[in-house]
Amino acid sequence: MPLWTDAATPPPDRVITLEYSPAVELYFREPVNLGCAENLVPHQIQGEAGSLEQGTWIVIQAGVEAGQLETVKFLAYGCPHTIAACCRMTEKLAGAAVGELVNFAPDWLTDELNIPVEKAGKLLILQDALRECFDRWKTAAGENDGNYVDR
Amino acid sequence: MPLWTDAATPPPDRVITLEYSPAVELYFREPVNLGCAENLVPHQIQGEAGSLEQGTWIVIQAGVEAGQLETVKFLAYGCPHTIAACCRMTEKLAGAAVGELVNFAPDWLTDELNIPVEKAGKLLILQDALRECFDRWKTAAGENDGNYVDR
Amino acid sequence: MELPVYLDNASTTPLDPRVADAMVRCLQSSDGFGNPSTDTHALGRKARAQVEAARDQVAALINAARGDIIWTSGATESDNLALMGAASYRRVRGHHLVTSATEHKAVLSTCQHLEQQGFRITYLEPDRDGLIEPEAVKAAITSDTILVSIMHANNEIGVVHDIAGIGAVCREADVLFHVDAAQSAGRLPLDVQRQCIDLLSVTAHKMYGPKGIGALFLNRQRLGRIEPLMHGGAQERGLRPGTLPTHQIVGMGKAFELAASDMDQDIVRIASLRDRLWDGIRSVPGVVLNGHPQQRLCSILCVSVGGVEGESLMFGLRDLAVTSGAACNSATDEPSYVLRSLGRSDQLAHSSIRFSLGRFTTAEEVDFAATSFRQAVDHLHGMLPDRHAIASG
Amino acid sequence: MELPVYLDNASTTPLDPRVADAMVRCLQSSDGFGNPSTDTHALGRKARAQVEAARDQVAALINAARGDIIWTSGATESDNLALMGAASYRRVRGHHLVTSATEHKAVLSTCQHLEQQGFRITYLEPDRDGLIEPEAVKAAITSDTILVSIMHANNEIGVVHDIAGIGAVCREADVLFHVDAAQSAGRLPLDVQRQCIDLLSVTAHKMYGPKGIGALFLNRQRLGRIEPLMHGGAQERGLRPGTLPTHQIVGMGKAFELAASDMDQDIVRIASLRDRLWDGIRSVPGVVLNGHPQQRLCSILCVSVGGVEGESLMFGLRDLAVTSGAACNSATDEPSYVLRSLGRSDQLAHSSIRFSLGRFTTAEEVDFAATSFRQAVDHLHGMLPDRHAIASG
Ligand SMILES: Cc1ncc(COP(=O)(O)O)c(C=O)c1O
Ligand SMILES: Cc1ncc(COP(=O)(O)O)c(C=O)c1O
Repeated sequence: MPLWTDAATPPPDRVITLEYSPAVELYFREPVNLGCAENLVPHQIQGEAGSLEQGTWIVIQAGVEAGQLETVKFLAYGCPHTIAACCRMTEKLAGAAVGELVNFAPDWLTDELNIPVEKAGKLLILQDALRECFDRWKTAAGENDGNYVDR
Repeated sequence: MPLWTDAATPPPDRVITLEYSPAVELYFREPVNLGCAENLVPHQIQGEAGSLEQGTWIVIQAGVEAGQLETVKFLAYGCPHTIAACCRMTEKLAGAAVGELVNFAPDWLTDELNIPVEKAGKLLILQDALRECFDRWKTAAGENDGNYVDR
Repeated sequence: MELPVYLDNASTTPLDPRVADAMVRCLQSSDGFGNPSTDTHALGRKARAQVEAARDQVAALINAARGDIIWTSGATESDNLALMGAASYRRVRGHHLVTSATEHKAVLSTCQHLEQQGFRITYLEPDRDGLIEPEAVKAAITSDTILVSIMHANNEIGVVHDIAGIGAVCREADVLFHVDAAQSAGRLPLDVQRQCIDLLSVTAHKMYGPKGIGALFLNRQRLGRIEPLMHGGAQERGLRPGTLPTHQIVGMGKAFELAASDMDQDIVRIASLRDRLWDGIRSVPGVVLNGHPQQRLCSILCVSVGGVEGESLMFGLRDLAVTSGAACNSATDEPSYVLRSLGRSDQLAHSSIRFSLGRFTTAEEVDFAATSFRQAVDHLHGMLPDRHAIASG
Repeated sequence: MELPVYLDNASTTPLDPRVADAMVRCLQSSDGFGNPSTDTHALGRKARAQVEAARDQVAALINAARGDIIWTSGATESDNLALMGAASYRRVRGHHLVTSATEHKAVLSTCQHLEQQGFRITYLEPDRDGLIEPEAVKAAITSDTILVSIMHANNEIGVVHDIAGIGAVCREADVLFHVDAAQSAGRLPLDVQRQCIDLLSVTAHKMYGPKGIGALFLNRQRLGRIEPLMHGGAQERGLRPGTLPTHQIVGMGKAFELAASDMDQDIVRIASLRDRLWDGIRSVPGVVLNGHPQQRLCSILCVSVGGVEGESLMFGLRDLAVTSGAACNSATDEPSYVLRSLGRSDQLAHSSIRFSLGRFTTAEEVDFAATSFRQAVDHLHGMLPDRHAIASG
């Protein structure tokens, strides 16, 4: 059983380093925009992605007023990077045009929070939740204002 | 290659312990009856046994007067037990009847000097040297006084 | 109280200061450095005497003869030597081994290696409590079976197997019995004679001794021969070549001596701390205990939490030095395969936390750990999209 | 001056006090005891950092990359892992190994084991000076050869092989080259790149470090894979499972660091003491030097004496801690097979004395040794039945 499978690079011993950037630490300890309503009120949209089994599960809720995201909140089951990403993203989106929900740019988040590349999959789940929000908004509004195209 | 050859007794790691009785130590440091004449004079007999190759080599010389061993001396190449045995034996034989040369009783020597059983072979070389002395004496004297039978 | 609070004694223990003293004395003495295999000068003989005194100390704790103890570099090597050595030598008699799916990797990986060499291995699955019963072992033994290897106490969940019961089954079937006692030595009474153990692996660093030294007990009468793992000098009866590390052996001997004298009181004290910890966290929503509730070590408490993500839980517990199911580290104990074989969901396996207490754990530390745990879980449950998930975990 | 005078540094060395200090600090520190393979809590990470710093220290002395160093329990294990690991993995390419008849038992016995597994071994006989020339290695290599193993410095007679020359031969033939450097590390410059070494075994306790810790250098680029000796956790890239002994590794690292800083002056000082010893005994009747007069370690002086019985010589030298051909101890270095392969008679092999000097040897000790030796030999020659035997020995 030859275990030294790759002569050039040793296999990583583990995936979790428990080394987080100060921003991630802070968001983890004091998450912002936490909490969702049990029942949606008018002008509220919700997106959900992932699951317990997948190891990451995110719910995003936003209040929309005239094409603007007023409040954006979340709940999450996930690793510290996921939680921090939700915090930062919801902060960023508050006040933005609703179309920003589908202008997800993971590089920006990765850089700001120092998220390792192995965690890319978790950001895709966040992206899916945001996209679902947008889709719901489109459906609920029964219109496409022409500014936002579902790409 | 199963190396544990005997389940009951572990193989001895070595044959030399460097543990000697005080008597052996003393004889080794200050051997008695050391030194032989280059050429034998009348009434002197000599016996020799062993060799360098055998790891033990003993020469015994004795002066005999009227069937009595007057002086008994030795030279030896051998281990400390061998040297001590030569010392003790030559001490014991001085003044004894010449026939004592063939009454070699290794048990007595082994007990007195605390010689381990692995060294029995060395004592046999001493016995051979003593026996050769006796044989030479018989031949030289051209007689058998009837008291000593060559067994 | 120093942070992090050390509750990872099943991974490795701090050195007992009395062990450290013995080792330091040996390291600093001007005549303790000789080669113990050299007995033709006093320095070698002095080292040898220390090695043999330590062998007595180790033998005494497990009721073995001194001559049946072989020094190794740790339990990993002992496990390898026991399994490979006995199997290779006994292959003429049979090709089947019995072990459990929850053994340490040192046993499991060695068994996988033996499979590649033509042996057949039965990996017994534990019951929901993590236990392998003697009857299960009995049922697995065939006429081709040469060896059974079952650990005494499991390193992750701390359950304790009925070694005497399994030993009796093996003896009756005339099959060799190996026990990995890395976790139990010093924490449970051991008696190789009464428990019918033929091979026993121990390591010093799980019982307040130094890392890098272990031992294998071999019942010489029953084993006869065994094949060495390594080849070289004739140390340890030709079974384990290499210069003997006197200071390490002295440390291991001292650790075993202390285990003999302190074990009874240690067990009572540590078990009561473990219970105190459990009392402090059992009411936390979603908490489940892993492994049999009674038949377990005094020192290990392994729990999982529904609705909590493992890595976040670990990070929430960063003031505690514990082992987590989320940190599947292939180099040390990897808990998840044990929990999975108990039937735990991936979520629960991932959120498992092994608290392992030791001789130097205090009530204050345990209380701190309980509080940290409650707070961390509450914090994460507060973010959970659906609180029903706490129970469904 | 303490008695016995320790002149057995080739068997094992005293711990350098600076190494002892580093180890004691590690053993007694309240946060040095974590498991180096655990990096999910600070105590594990602190231990890991120490382990990696030591790896750098070892790598630096031999001009290797840190990632090419694997910790083992000593040179015996390193030799076994190198030979068995590389041979098993390369058996598809060939079944022939080349080594010398004067290797340490850790190499010779492993080669014998490989023979039983179907490998063919060429044991090169040294010349009368104890040397194996690169040409002899070249001549022995066939298209079936996968590995050459030649020690750097011989442990009994101290001769030094032309490793760079042999390395070039191996590289040219595209054959792996293993070097047992247990005796030479810290006593001779080593450079795995310049000397074209693919595998190198070292041990700490021959260079003022602790017993029970060693390392294997593996040239990863050239080796690719290698089969482990033991199975278990994924420590050391899966090549060597088992909890890493931090304090031992720290000690070994320190010993290598000291070798790097002190080696040059050590060599000069020790070589001059060795020459002083030789000057003190060379005129003793019957004395012969074993091994090449120039191409040898600074530290070893191995002589035989005609017409002197080995055990009595040893006893006569009981105030010296030396190794003797008379005390063929299968657990440690057994000198006689080396001397016999040099063509010495049994008598001379039996009467050989290996004086091995070290960092802590003094001129006073050397003078005492010379005097003791002269007196002991004189005393025994005085009992010899025929003084002609002194020359014929
Ligand atoms: C049950 C069990 N066996 C074997 C081992 C291996 O011990 P070591 O690291 O001393 O080789 C361990 C600990 O890691 C263990 O918990
Ligand atoms: C040349 C050589 N190789 C290997 C060894 C074995 O070293 P260790 O006892 O550290 O395993 C020794 C010393 O005994 C040696 O001199």
